[in-house]
Amino acid sequence: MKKPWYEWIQSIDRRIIYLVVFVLVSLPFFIPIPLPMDVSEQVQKLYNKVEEIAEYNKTAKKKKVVLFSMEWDPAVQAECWPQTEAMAEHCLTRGVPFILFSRWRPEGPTLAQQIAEKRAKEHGKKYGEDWVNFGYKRMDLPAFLAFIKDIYSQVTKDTEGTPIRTVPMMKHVESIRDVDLIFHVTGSVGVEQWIQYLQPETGVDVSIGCTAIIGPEMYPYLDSGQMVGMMEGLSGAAQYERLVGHLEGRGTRGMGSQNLAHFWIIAMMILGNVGYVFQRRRERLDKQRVEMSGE
Amino acid sequence: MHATYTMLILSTLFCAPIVYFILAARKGREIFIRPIAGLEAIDEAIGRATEMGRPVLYVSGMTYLDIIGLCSMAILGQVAKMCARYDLRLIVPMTSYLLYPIAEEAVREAYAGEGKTDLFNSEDIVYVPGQFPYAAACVGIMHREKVAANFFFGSFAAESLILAEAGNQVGAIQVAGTISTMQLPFFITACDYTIIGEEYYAATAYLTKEPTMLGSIVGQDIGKLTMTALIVLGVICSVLVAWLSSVHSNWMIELLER
Amino acid sequence: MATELEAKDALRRKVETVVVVVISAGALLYMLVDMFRALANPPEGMSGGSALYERFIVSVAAICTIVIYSFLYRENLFYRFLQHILVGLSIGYGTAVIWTQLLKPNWWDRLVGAESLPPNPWWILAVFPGILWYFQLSRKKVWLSRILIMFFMGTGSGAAFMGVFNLLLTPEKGQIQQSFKPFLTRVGGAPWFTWTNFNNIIFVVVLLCVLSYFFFSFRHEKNPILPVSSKLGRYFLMICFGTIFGTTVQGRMTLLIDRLTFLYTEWLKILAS
Amino acid sequence: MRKKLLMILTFIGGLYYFVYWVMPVESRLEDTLAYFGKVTLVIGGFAFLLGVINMVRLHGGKIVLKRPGYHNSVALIVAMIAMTLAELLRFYIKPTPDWVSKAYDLLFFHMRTPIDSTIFSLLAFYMASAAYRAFRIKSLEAGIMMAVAVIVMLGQITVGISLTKWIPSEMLQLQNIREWFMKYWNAAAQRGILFGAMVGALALSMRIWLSLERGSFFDRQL
Repeated sequence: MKKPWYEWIQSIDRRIIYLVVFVLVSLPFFIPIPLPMDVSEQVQKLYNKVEEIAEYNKTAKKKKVVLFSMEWDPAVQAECWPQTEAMAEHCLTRGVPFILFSRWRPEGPTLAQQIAEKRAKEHGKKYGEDWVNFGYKRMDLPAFLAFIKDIYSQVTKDTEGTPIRTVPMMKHVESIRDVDLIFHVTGSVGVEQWIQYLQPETGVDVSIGCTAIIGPEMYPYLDSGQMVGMMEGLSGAAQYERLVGHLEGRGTRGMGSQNLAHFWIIAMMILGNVGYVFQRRRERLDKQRVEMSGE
Repeated sequence: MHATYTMLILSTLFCAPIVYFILAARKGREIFIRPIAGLEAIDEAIGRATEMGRPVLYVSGMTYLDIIGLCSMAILGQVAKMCARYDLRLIVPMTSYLLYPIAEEAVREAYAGEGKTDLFNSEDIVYVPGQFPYAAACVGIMHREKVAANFFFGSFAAESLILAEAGNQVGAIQVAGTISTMQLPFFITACDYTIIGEEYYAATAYLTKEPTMLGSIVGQDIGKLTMTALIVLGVICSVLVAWLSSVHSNWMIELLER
Repeated sequence: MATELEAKDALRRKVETVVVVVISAGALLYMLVDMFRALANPPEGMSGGSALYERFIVSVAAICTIVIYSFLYRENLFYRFLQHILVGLSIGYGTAVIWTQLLKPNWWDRLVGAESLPPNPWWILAVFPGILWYFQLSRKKVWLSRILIMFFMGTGSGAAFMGVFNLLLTPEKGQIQQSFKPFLTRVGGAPWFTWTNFNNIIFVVVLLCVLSYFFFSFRHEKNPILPVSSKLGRYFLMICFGTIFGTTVQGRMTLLIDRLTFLYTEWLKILAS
Repeated sequence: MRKKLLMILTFIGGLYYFVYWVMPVESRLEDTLAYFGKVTLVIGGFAFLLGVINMVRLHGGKIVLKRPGYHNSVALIVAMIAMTLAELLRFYIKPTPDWVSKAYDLLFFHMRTPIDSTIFSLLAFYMASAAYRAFRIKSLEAGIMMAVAVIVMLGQITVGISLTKWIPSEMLQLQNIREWFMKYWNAAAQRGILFGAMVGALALSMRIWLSLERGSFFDRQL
């Protein structure tokens, strides 16, 4: 028996769907799609905050520092890499020293180091003077609280084994209060602990670069001002790249492909549901007919 | 930051009811918890599985040994009891090596409690480490065993999507409960009923009738009620600030920040 | 009937084998050509050997990527192999890094003394509590590992008071104070209703309804507000989940875009990197 | 006896931070915090071999017994040793020899990283097939959710944004509607969840700190 159309459109093989996804995501690599992009409020705020630090650093002897809390691993590098890159680019070009550090993800600082090295090479910046890598310190809450109290009690050497006090950049940092912004990049959570334990005591601003998935969860903090800004997913990174003028970054390049992929998902949702609705209606009619004939 | 006086008063307001109700519940005080819609769906799903005579799958996701995991194991115990009562086979894939023995014991005890020790097969508690292998194993079981009901209780990560889709494909009744907010959308669209966020703990308390949990839920409710009252008062104050020219600042904020 | 199915199966297997052979031959051929090209004209400032090695490791990464994608067709041997390699690499890395970046500088150097630090034998004492972790592996003495677990849980719960109240009540930025959204604005000495106030009303109503959905111990029958507000609360939660759903689509697609970017730019060099 | 010991330890651990929180800023505890942190950092770090031991136990057994698929276990162990060695050699031999950094480059940046991110990227495909096969609008709830989801999706892609660029009122353009849902509806609901979770966290810490918790894990084997 021939299948009715609503069953047919519900039974497309999943491999065909996969293939279409692959093709649709690939197409914009070769056929560029125009990208009119507005910079969202959260990204703009984050950018302004870093600019503010840069302005201060121009004249100050003891510079303000940004701490990159690199809680991401290769699984989410697609989003976190461009975010870190955009921020590192901004900090390096505008003379804002930064620290790489992680509590949960051993790979985070290693990948971030690679990013920083690449960007630094282009701008003639040097490790030790413009940034430092604390590396991975597996900290439970007690250790973290001590870290807030006294950085040097928890971090004695950088990843290269250089005693941390002899790294030139660290002359700007006596305590965590000299860090002016936390930039937490993550694919899961953990940013709350900065807000809970660091911010009330020291007034250090917290910001986040997160995968799009956890973006919505951050809005209560953005609303309350506990978080100054956010880069949300690839689009956040692309917007930041636009602000920094780093248009060859991974963020901007990827946005074209998002379009077709999104439309495909919406189309699939509609197709599946149309089939479902008609099938249900037919089933209901059949049932009624059976009941009628039964009488 | 160190505690202010307001914080100390509020912490007493939040914590005292919790401790009081836990102790009261242990002494045998009756405690009411509103019926949770998703739990009726569990009975329904077990009923359906009994009709079809096919196994039930209990998935605990990326749950580790913490409170969420222990709650999941408590719910597993209850589900296993129901399965044992209706002579159903229950399959439980686990991903944490610390929870695995706890799960095995919970199911074994449940079957023994119903006098169906012979129905229990320790090979149905499967240990699969790693997120994607775990998801693949669950999908494999769903297709191979043609499960009639899926239960998802625990904390979930990206694998929720794969699990919910596969369950939908085999036409199983699915009930989910998780506090992982990010995964809830996928369960809501693909499952027959979903227990949302904090409801997960309430569901555990409702099922197990464990006095500590029950008392804690009541105590927490009082805490939430306090919070609601604070917010309502604060909003009223802020309206007054805009309305009356004689009021210059929000009293509630001043009170809270003292 | 059975033979027909078997024949179909055999045909499918043949087609699959051919496809696999063609793809892997293509990839290998490309890899070799690419490596030789790099060897013949290495980029400036690089020896031929390093250039060849560089192209070789890029090809390894690309082949890993393609092999993993073969999982979309069917679970297979190669996929499982790489999965095991991944677990090995990440555990190996995690372990080594704790030594080199945490225990070596913070414990070993303090114990035996390093550059400017005098040796401090007291640090050897840290081993004894540290060793308790390993009783997790024993079935009988597992309770010893609980000493550490419960101790850390205890410190966590003691610190939770600080965490919760700091989050809720930080001066000016606390979650509770920031929920006191004004429903009216004072404009030029008189109360006025603006668009922001409208949004504030939405905010507070949604917040309270959602909060009321999580009340579990009040009876709904005797209460005039709770049944309505908790029902609304569930619908408002759905709106919230809708936004999560939307952003998740973007997040997942980004993961794929990243891998394709790698294949097209760094491996195949179809696009400029 | 053992149970009492655990209870006391848990209580003392919690008490320290509770008192630290309650005491005013100038307390003596302030100075002890850093010492305490130094020691706990090291003690926490000592768990580092657990993962390795577990893997060796699990896969070593498979290799010895030549279970099916044991070659995978061999690969796992070899990869683990290679990665550990690469990191240790890179750290200890200064300046790092060329072959070490090359091996490290291969293992970390060209195997560890691409395999992990590719496995995770499979989700992009699953998303599409799940959208087609599983996401059914079965109820009003699911309907509301899907409607919001579509608006959010259109509001975050460039083509979607240009669809409504012609509308003169900026408020009605898709990206701003998305932002409106995010900033008010979503933020408020998330805050509701957060408040519930915070009270829950307090309750949980009270239960653990005062050892009120009951259940199989806390009662068993002690």
